[in-house]
Amino acid sequence: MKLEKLKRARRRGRWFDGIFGRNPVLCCGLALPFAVMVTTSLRSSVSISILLACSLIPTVLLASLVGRFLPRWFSPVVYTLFAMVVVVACVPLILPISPEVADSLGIYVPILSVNTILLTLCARYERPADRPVMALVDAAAYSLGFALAMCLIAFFRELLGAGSLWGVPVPLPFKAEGVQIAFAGFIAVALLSALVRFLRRAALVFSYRRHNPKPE
Amino acid sequence: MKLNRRAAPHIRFPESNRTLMSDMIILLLVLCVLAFLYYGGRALIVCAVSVVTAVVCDALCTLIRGRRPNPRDLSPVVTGLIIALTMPATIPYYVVASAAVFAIAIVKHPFGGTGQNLFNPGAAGFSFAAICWPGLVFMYPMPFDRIPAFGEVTAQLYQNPAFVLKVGGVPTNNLTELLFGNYPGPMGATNILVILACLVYLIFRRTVRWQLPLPFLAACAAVTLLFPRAGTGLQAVFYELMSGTLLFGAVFVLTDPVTSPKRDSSMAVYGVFAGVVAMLFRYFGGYEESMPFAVLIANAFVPLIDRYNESLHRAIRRKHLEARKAKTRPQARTLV
Amino acid sequence: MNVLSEFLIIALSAAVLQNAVFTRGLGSSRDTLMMGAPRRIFAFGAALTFITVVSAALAWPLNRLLREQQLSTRLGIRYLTSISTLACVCAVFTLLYLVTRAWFPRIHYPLRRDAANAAFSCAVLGTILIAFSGGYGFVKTVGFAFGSGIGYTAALLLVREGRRRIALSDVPRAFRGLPIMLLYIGILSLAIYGLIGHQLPT
Amino acid sequence: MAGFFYKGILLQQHKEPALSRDLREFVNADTIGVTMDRPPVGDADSLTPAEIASLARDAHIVDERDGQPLADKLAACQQTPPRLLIADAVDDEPYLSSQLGPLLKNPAHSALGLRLAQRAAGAAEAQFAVYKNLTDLDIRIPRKIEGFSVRRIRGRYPAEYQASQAFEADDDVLLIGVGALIQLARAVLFNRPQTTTFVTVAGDCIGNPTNLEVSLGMTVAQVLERCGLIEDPARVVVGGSMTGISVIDTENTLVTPSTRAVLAFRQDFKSLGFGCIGCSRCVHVCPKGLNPFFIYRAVQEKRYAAFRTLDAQMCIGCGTCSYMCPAKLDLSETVQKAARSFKPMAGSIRTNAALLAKKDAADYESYLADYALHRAQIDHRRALAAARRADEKRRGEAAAAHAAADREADRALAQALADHRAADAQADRALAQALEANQAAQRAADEALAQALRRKQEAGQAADGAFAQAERQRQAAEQAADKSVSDAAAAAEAADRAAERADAAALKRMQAEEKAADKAFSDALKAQQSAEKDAAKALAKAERNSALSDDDRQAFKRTLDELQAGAERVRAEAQAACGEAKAAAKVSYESELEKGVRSRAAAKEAAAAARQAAEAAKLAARETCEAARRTCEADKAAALTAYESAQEACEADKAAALKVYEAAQEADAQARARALEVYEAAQREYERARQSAKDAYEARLEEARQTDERARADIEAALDRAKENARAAADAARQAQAAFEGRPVTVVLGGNDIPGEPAPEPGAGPITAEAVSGAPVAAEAVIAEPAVAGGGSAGIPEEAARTVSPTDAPGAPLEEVELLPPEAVAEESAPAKEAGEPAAALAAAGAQKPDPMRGWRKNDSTEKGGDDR
Repeated sequence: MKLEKLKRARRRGRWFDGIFGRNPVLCCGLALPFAVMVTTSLRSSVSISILLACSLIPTVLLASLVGRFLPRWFSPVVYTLFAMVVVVACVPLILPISPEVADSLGIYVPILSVNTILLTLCARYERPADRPVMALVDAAAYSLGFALAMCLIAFFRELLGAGSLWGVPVPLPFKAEGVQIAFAGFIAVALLSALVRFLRRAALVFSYRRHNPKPE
Repeated sequence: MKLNRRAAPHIRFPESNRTLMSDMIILLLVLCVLAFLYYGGRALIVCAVSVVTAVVCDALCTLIRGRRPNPRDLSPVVTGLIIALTMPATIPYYVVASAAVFAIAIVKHPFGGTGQNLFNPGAAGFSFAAICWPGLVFMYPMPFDRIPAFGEVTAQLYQNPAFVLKVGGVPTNNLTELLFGNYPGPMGATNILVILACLVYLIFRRTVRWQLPLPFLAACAAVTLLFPRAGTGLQAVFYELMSGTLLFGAVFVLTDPVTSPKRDSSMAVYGVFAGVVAMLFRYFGGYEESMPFAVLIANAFVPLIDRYNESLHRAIRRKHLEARKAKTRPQARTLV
Repeated sequence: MNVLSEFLIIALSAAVLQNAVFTRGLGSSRDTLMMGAPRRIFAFGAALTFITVVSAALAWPLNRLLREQQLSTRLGIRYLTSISTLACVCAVFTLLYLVTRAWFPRIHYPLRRDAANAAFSCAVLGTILIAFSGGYGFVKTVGFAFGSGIGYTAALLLVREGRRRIALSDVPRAFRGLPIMLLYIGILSLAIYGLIGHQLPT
Repeated sequence: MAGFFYKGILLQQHKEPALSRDLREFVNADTIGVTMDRPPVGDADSLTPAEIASLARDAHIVDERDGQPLADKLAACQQTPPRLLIADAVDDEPYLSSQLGPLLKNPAHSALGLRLAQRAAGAAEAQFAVYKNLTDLDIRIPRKIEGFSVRRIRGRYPAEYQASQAFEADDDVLLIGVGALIQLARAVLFNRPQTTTFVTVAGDCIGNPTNLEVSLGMTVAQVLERCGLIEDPARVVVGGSMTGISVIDTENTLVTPSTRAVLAFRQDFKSLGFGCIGCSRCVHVCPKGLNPFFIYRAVQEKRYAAFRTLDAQMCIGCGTCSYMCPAKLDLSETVQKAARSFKPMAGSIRTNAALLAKKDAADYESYLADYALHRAQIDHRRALAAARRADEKRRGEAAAAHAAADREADRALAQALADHRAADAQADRALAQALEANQAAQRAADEALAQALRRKQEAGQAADGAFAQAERQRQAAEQAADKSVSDAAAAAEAADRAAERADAAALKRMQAEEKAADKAFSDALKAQQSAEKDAAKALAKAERNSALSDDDRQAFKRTLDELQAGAERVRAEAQAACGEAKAAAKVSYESELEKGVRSRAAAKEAAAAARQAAEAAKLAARETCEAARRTCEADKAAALTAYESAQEACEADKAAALKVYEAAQEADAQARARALEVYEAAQREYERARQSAKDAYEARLEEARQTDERARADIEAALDRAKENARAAADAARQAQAAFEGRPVTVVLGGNDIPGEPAPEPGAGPITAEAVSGAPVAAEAVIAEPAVAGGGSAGIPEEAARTVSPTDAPGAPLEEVELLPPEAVAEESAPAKEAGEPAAALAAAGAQKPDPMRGWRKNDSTEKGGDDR
């Protein structure tokens, strides 16, 4: 395995690994409360993803712009307040999906302002090592990754638990309501996270074995 | 002659893992036969489904983990039987199967496989089924009435005395009914007398150390005595212990060697803790049957109990070493 | 006397029945769950509990005021209470940070690293918002906040204990690290769900 | 737990066929007749302990219990003779009876041997020890053997260990194997060195298991052939069945003095493919109370950090845990191998934990020092401001004092000047007054003279007039007799009035004079008093003016007294002058009065006379004319005398006045001189006052400067101390960090005991602790900790943000690996001797160059990788 190829792949991959390789929810274990609790229905998880996207990207932009001037310990205060304002402003965005979704989410809409993805990205792009545009790309990639993970989990949980997808009932042989409960959320995230790790390692081993086969 | 090197003790105790597991399986099979007597063929089929699913799933998981499945390892059979015997005879097969899959694939193998899981798969499987399909799991047929093996189950379903206790009433069945399991309840957990016999057998076979189940039952009895729910004193204790799967749990689920602590003193602490939590769950819990949940929570505290016990024993060892050194030290002084 | 008993009951239920981590997954992320040193867990838990309790006590009157004036409906902003609560949390955090930096160096040393994570963890804001949406009185809110803080620290310690034992078992490589911890918490939350019996209002 | 709630297991002993058969010999032919090259011993009982010891040494007897030469053991207890000597025949391992057999077969030799050993060791009493729980025995174990009691050792399998532990505990007990005692007896009786040892040959492959007396050096194969093998053994064991060592090549393994048995077993336990299921049986049976379950797990998962609390090194290798394990795992071997391999690591693990603890403590201290520096800077600023303010205040005071003193001096000078001027003025005034008085007196005298002249003239005239009158009177006397009466009266009155007027005038004049004199006197008095007052004031000021020195004060007082004295003299003279003036005035006044009285008397007489005269006027008119004429002459004469007297008086007056004036002038000159003197003194005083004020000011300024200097020095010193502390703490933290980073933690994999070479100095080569994931390195703390000050935790391990943690090979992609921190921070070190001092950290087996792919390969390496679960 030539190291230079690996380094180049990594540098190029850095733009997209937020989606699958370094998925915020499954690999880095950020924003788990949403992945665990909100993914009981596809509709709510899509709306949460939208809300996150539209609150994460401006906040990270704010961080990369104004981060340098704030003291390091005080910066989260500014970002969370800004994020909260943006989230509250964007709530009408998700109403067309279904009027009562905002109520069904309950506290998980305001919580979006203090989720760990936001804090981590802001901390990283406060004193950006590389160009600020990377901040935007990273934020977009992470919110996309978050959306992907949430929808994946919600797909399974809604299908198994409520036997419906986006509210449309799907005929299933048996229905386990238990999947709608919190613990199934944890287990679903765990299994998917393990799956992702397994796939990533399989990819690594495959590319590694291509160049130096296993000594028989 | 040329020989290969062998490790130090060249003679071994005759018993092996298989025998350890086989004791447990013999007793569970006895309970299966009893269930067959009470509920007819369907009980056996439920047990079979559960066991087969567990074994197959175990083999699959071991293969996935890249190891060769060991045919002599009977622990999935034990898990399957435990899950089946705590269910009512009229349970649909998919419930038992999914419980078994959950138990093996999610609770057992990710934590390290046969000897290294942290939570008791049987208890976890039953809890999963109880939470997902409460309606099906807590409705029991009356023994000796006809239950068709396949197809729609039309038998009349009743509540378990545990439910009666839950809602505050006093169960009506008298003592003999309770002892011989002649009341609606889970397949294997109703026949109290047989279960007690199994407990005695296990203790004398030294498969299970008495420091685990007895403190558990003692704790349950003590809590019941302190806060009786149905009637007073001894009668309340009888009803509490006889109803639901508490006794079955004490004998088969709690005493699983993998998930129980390692020293006698810590086993006693674990038993008492599990007993208290079981009774707390019964009083304040959401479901009538609390034993599997209590076992799971107690399993979470096993590492803690073990660690503190080990440091206690380390302190004792250190004290002994100091004592002996103090004794031998005067002699050393005179020599110098 | 009943105030104290009310406080204790709600605190106990917040710690055990409605545990922030097990029943609602609040405050769970890789860094908080995978903390190693118990001293650091205690410091993090203490900071989190302190901030939750003080900001709950601070935000409750604000919330009562907003509800009486029906400000949120008049101004048309839906989540005004959560904005005010977050402002309270930020204020308490800043106050705590500055006071300890200026006068209490011993307390400030661990806070330098964990205070931001503790203050801006979902558990803090989530707990207070749940208490408000549950319509609790002042004592119940503070009790709920205190109980949930204590429950959160206990949960972290329990998870750490589990982690030490899992370290001694042969976990398949794909599950090592975060996945196995989530499974551990999932099974524990399954057990605690047995205690509650119904899904908690979010 | 050894001794406390003692465990252990009851083993099936299988001793029987070998024990009851009699003791056969399997001796090398050429060792039969060999004797020691020393004279045979005559009488066994007469041997002295030293002889016995030397005999044992010559016979090369080795105690089969522990392989120590018997002579050494006996020599060891020369100083402290043991209370009890135990002949150890405890064979508690199954199949083994190599000590019990010979004891039962020839008790005579063993008893003799024991007696000799007792004498050699000087032990008070001696006994045989035999294991009690031997179930399947055919022969009976006697209660006493030739006087020595046979003590039964109770207990389960590791009975030998328990017994020796119990005996050694009360330190004055010596344990010697029965075989050695028998050899000692033979050496004494037959003068033969030890050439053989007692060996049990047993096991399920042996035809007839028996106790053999084998000569040393025999190979195991020969011994097996001697006893006959029924079938091919799967394993041949030298030593006990529980603690023996399996033989690989029977031809090359020899029988040594400490070989207790040669066993051959048929059945071999093929691994059943079971893992440990945690049945905890091994934990319940371990006699030392260890926890083989955790140790085995820790070794399998390479968690060596857990080892310190599990005390693996305390394992005695009794094999009970492996015996009991249902999964047939080799627990005992794993524990012992791990204990051995852990020994070299223990040092580096503990040192690393200590270094980590030191690093954390140093960081904490440096943080506190920075905090203290921060507070010190604040205090520094505040103190400087305070110092500056204090300094200004002090300077202001000094200046004010200085100005006040100057003002004071000026005022005093002005005062003195004023005094001086006043005094001069006063002197002038006094002089002027005196001049005036003089002039007035002269004028008065002239006036008096003129008056006298006038009176003389008047009198003359009057006399003339009177004469004329008399004349007329005589003429008119008659007429006027009557009138005269009236006139006389009138005249009398007129005279009276005139007299009065004269008197009044005289009185006035006298008063004027007196007043003048008094004024002069009062002026003088006033001058003197004012001078006195001034002097007093000056004195008072002087008194107050504490700045003046004492002698100034005396000088001042002296001048004051002179001043007073001068004033006194002036006053006296003025008084005198006044007195004279008054006297003169009085004299003149009296003369006036006399005159007046006389004139009035005269007038009155005249009147009377007139009246008389009236009568007698007529009569006397004439006489009167005569009289008048006489009187007129008298008068004239009187007037003349009066006039002369007046002239003299006037002269006297003038002279007096002149004298007074001169006196006054004299006084004036003196006063002026004195005033000048006083003024000079005042000026000198002024000069000195100013000078002293200036000096005082200078002194205070200097003093203010010094105190300010000292204050600033202290403040600077405090700040410097704080800076120094902060710098020292920061250095200490950096050094601790470097020490912790640089420390190579090496792990020995597998059992080979590479002799420990010195630990490579810090910073050399990458850390090779690939396997030890949990133990030494709190990588978790390093990875999860981004920049010091809070901010979001870098959940996503970003290459840039993470410091290279010791377990990292440079550049290896190490994703999401959480390493457990080391167990509790360095508690008290494990007491066991072996793992005591931090052993030299062994270089790991594979200390090859840092392979860039190391981290890579580690992830998919087949053997269990070290990363965390």
